[in-house]
Amino acid sequence: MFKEFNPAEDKILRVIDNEGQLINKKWMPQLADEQIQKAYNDMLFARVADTMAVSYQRQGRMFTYPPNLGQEAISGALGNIMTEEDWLVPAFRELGAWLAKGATLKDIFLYFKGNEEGNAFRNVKKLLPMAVPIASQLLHAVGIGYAIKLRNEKDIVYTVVGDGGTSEGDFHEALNFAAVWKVPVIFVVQNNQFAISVPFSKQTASVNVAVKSLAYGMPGIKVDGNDYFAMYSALDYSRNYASEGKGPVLIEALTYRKGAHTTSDDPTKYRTKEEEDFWGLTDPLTRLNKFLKAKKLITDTEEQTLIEQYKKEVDRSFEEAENYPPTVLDDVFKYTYVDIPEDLKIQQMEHEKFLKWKEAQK
Amino acid sequence: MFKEFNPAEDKILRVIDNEGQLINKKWMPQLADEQIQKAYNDMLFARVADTMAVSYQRQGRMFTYPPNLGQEAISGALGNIMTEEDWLVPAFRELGAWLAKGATLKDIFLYFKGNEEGNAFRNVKKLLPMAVPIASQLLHAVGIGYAIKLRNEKDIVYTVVGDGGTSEGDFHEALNFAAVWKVPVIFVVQNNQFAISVPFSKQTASVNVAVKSLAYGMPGIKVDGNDYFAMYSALDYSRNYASEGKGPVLIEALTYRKGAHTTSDDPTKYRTKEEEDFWGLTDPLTRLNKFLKAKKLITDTEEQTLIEQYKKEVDRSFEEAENYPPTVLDDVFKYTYVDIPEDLKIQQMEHEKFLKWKEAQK
Amino acid sequence: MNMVQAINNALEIKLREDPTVVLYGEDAGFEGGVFRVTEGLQEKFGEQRVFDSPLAESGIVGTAVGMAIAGLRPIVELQFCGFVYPAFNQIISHAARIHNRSRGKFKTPMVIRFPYGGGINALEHHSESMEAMFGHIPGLKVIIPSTPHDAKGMLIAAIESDDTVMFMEPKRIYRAIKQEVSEEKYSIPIGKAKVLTAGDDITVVAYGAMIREVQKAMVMAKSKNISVELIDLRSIYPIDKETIIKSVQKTGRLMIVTEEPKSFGVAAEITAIANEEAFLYLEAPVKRVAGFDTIVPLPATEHFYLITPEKIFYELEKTVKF
Amino acid sequence: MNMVQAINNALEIKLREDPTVVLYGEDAGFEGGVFRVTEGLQEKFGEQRVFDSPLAESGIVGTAVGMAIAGLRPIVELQFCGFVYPAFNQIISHAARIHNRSRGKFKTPMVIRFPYGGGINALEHHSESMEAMFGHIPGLKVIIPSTPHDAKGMLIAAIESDDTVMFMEPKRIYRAIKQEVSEEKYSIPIGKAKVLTAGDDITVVAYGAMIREVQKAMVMAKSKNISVELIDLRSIYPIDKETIIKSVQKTGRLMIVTEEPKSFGVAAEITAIANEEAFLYLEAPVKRVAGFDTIVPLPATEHFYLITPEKIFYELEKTVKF
Ligand SMILES: Cc1ncc(C[n+]2csc(CCOP(=O)(O)OP(=O)(O)O)c2C)c(N)n1
Ligand SMILES: Cc1ncc(C[n+]2csc(CCOP(=O)(O)OP(=O)(O)O)c2C)c(N)n1
Ligand SMILES: [Mg+2]
Ligand SMILES: [Mg+2]
Repeated sequence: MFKEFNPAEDKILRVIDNEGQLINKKWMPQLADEQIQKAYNDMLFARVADTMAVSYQRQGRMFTYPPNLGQEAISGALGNIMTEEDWLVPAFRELGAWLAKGATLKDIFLYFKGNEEGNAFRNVKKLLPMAVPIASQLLHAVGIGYAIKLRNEKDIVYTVVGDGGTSEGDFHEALNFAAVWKVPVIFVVQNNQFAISVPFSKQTASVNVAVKSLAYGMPGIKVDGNDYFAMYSALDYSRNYASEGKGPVLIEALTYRKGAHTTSDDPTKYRTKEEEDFWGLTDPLTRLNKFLKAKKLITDTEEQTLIEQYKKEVDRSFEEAENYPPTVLDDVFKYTYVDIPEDLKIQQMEHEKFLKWKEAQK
Repeated sequence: MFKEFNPAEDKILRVIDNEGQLINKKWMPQLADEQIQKAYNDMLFARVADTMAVSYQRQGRMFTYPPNLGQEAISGALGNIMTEEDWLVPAFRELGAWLAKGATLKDIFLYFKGNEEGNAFRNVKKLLPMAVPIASQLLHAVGIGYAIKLRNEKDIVYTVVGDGGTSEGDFHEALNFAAVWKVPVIFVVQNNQFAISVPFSKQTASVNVAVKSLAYGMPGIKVDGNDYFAMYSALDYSRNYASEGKGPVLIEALTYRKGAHTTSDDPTKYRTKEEEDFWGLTDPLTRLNKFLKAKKLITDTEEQTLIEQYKKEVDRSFEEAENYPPTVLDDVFKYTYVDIPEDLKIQQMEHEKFLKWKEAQK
Repeated sequence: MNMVQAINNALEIKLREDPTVVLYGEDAGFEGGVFRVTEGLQEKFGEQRVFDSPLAESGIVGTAVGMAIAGLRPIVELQFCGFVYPAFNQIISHAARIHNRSRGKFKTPMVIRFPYGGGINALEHHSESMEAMFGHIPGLKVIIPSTPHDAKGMLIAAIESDDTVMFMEPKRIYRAIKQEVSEEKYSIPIGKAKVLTAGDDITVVAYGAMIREVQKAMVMAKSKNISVELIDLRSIYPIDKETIIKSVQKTGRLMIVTEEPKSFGVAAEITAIANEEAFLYLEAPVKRVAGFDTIVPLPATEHFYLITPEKIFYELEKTVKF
Repeated sequence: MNMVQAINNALEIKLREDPTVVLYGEDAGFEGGVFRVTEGLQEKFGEQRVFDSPLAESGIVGTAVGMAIAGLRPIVELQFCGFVYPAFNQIISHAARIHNRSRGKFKTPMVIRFPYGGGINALEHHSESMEAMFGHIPGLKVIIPSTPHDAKGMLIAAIESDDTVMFMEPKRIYRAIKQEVSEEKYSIPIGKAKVLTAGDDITVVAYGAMIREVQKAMVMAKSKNISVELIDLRSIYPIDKETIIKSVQKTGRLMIVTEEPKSFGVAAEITAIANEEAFLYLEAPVKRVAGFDTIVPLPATEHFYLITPEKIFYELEKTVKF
């Protein structure tokens, strides 16, 4: 696969076209109808949740939130590839992947409501909290990969970063360390064309992201990230490659951030309607929907029913997050250290004294 | 040239072989005999100075010094390519290049005798002081390139880094910025096979350094760095490319650090005699000497005379450095800021008071 | 003008009058920055002088060092104080040192601007106050305005400075304070604190967004007949010892209000200065009102961390009564 | 043993008894490090557990964070204090925060070792003392030994700590002090200072290579009948307030000797602590004897910068006479 889609020639792996028609039989993954349906449903759920998250935020019930609209196929495929034993090391725009790894929507909402407890994902073992400093998480994935290799385990580490993130020094160091150490890490770059307002063309002069793999002596492949099957196929192939001890892989998932960077951003300032329309045609859900319809695996009414059901589920999760008990002073102090310094305890006690005084003033 | 020596196929540009025989006519630069002789003499001078520097250090007359033995062709070629208007942004192992840019041996020795005044290279305009934090200087070269472009000037920026330096995040950021901004910067990687004790194979898994250029969409070429003509040819071609406004170039100069990393290092700990012997055959001076001899442009006696003359010159420069006036307290304070804060002046005054007190105790 | 407008105005003035000034950073060009501080400047001065950079902080600062060496006066924007860390090596090892290393041959007249501080319901890493770290680095100057007027004058001074200046912007008050600000060029010298209110019982030193909080606390203090002398520090380094000491000699008491983590912070430095230079005048221990030595919490919990006027008043009263 | 040997011994003990311990850094594997601190360990424990890394400090620390999350106890070596800066983002944003960010689900039991300090005739960036910056970062512990014995016990405690520990090695005394050091395993708790010499007239707090310089000054002081209580701080954060305060309450005078730049340093923090907790006991201003706020000069000029016993004595006498 890696030879066939040589990134230096800017080849791209695509399996279905914008109309959902199969255009590359060779790389069509062998999936049962139910698997495809499930994938579609997961993606649909993520989209519903994402859209509702944006509107909760608009209603002032949540703080800044980074929309995932248009990028669902990537995490959809990731979700179907990862096992419970695999690690996921995410950035901050990975709603679908978090859900696929088992994170609850309640936790995700809780986090974006400003409570760090939501970032613990306590019910999921090998899921890291979201990392905000761009590209820095990639090195953690490599370190985890090293631990896996040292212990002769079979897990794979999946880690995700944006196109903007490829410019950071940590991207370079992570890929280089991974290749030198030959660790089982799959780097997925969500190339959604923008880093906030900065377009890919101002981010790098390379023909694509995948070609950057050559700098590290690891395979790289550019994939249509809005094509569920292409993503699945690339991830599946890469996973096998990595689990044979051959080392890391770089996957560039070409996609488009249809929404704003975050809810505080206004993309109309820096991109045109034409551009948005062009990418609109590649929408991952529409394409998979067309594919399923052609195979008579879904109808519009079924989809509507699903959406209604998901909306209720999302609302329920949001309510759970809203009803979560408020934080207490101890939450500030409890986790800065495992072994809490005396002085920090005193800072907390003194603040408690102040809070009592304040209470007494009323 | 860049197409012919595709780094992804690990091609290498070489013009003369180890016996000094021309093996690639096409890329043999058109140089007059005197130019070649001058280049040889420059390289010879650098070698004499370098060898003597090591022995001054051994005699305890200088602090740590990083030997250049075996890497003379790279700076020799650089020296003949750079004009007075070009910038040189060096690392710390660039004796030949400093000299070529016009730095005095006295200044260089002064620096390695622990006096920062030597690092100012006051008599040379566009030469930066040596930079110790690995790879960090590459970004300065890019910034200078930006200034040149903004002002529509014609200068070229040459910057040098080691193979170890290619692992740093700053290497990545520098090449990426340079290519996005299309600035006239020529990056020369002195791949001398080692970063202190760490061999190139543990530094990166890529086939070579030059291929890393593909990650940035800039041309890259691997060159026999112990072959003066190949280096000259590559630099000359790259300079023309950059000066046409086409952007940066990455040149990998394959060489071997024949000496120790610095005078505090003992390379026998981490490399074999066989390896040293193998690379010994590629010595840049020997090769050029054989070439010149075949053309009857030099004899052993002439060379001996030159060496004796150079030794005297080096000794003179070293004496100059030794006779340089000792530093004073003011040297500590004078340059930390352009506009010196009051408090710093007070720190200096108070220390002067202490020194007086100390004097009085005697 | 609010502070965003005042900074924009300062940038515009310098871009207009000095062709060596360039301005860049992530999203700082076309879009005008995530806080819109640089809005409209690319339109006015072109893509060559006001532009977006790739997403790499070390790259941003490192290239600025090069530009400065080559005779430009770069102003770079880093998106948040929590994203300055990737650039630390370039800041400490080069921006702060090229002048020293080259013995005055090269200098680095550059400004590193970034918003800092809490109180805006932000994500992790978006609320940090790391001025003490920069103050500790030989070769850097570090300044923080507390009003639109000061922001403009101090930024102009920073751009004109031949040393590297860290210009930290208290984003919490980016738009909170409006003031008459002259459209003319003026500058406020680096290194001078300002006595905002004269008083007798205690000196309070603060800066940035904390000034406003102290002023609120002063209303409470007034009702208890406590007379506060408020000093806006403005410059973290060089630090205006004279103004602080003079005030402490008068009031005999000192409190410092900062939003940074308490230990090893600016407040400790000011305490040490008071101790060294006004020891015999001190009638009570110098009080540090600062952030906890913890990570700044996310919005749901941040109210515990933020320094409130009540907290300031509470400590003020205790110190005055000591 | 000298300090190099003691550290090597501590590493060997932990590598032997705990299979989750791994050790790496630039030249730290095959060669045994530029100071030979890790010499012989790769031979004993194999290339999987003791190894060289590519030349990239952020990569070294960032991968260690990942290893720690996955259950290892990585020890990483950075080559000099001046080369820690490229790793600042990973140290501050992750090593110090993963436990907090994941609310205790993941922790980062890792040690970041590096030599620091001046006095060895080194190149630029090889003589820095940046402990105050690390002390200011919530989530980090920062310790510095002053003897081979302490180095061993403190390093073992650091490796066993579930928090990230910055273990700073005063390279100037790597080989200068020899001591009987037990081959057995022992550990010295993080956060505890040690009274090295009891005395009455003044308390001196120091650490690392400065201890030896203070001890030399104490010989001069003795001849003038000045009795010094010397405290080896050992832990920059957490800082042992109790030991300092108790001593100051007894002596009434305090001097701090550090080789870092003076402003915003450890000495300021200790001054602030003394001021807050022993105000009524202080009979003289707390004295900071520290480096200048300049870049550490190269060898030909460094003698002006280095803190000498004479300088310590000079300030000591003045403070006692105040
Ligand atoms: C080190 C760092 N610098 C800057 C930021 C601010 N920031 C947040 S998201 C973002 C753009 C990221 O772009 P990309 O990597 O393409 O990811 P995307 O947002 O498109 O998913 C920036 C600059 C940050 N979070 N971390
Ligand atoms: C950021 C940084 N890390 C570590 C060092 C210590 N150090 C000095 S030279 C060197 C090896 C450099 O290797 P390379 O880049 O190949 O250059 P060479 O010495 O071979 O010329 C190292 C690790 C440094 N100077 N800067
Ligand atoms: Mg993006
Ligand atoms: Mg090398």
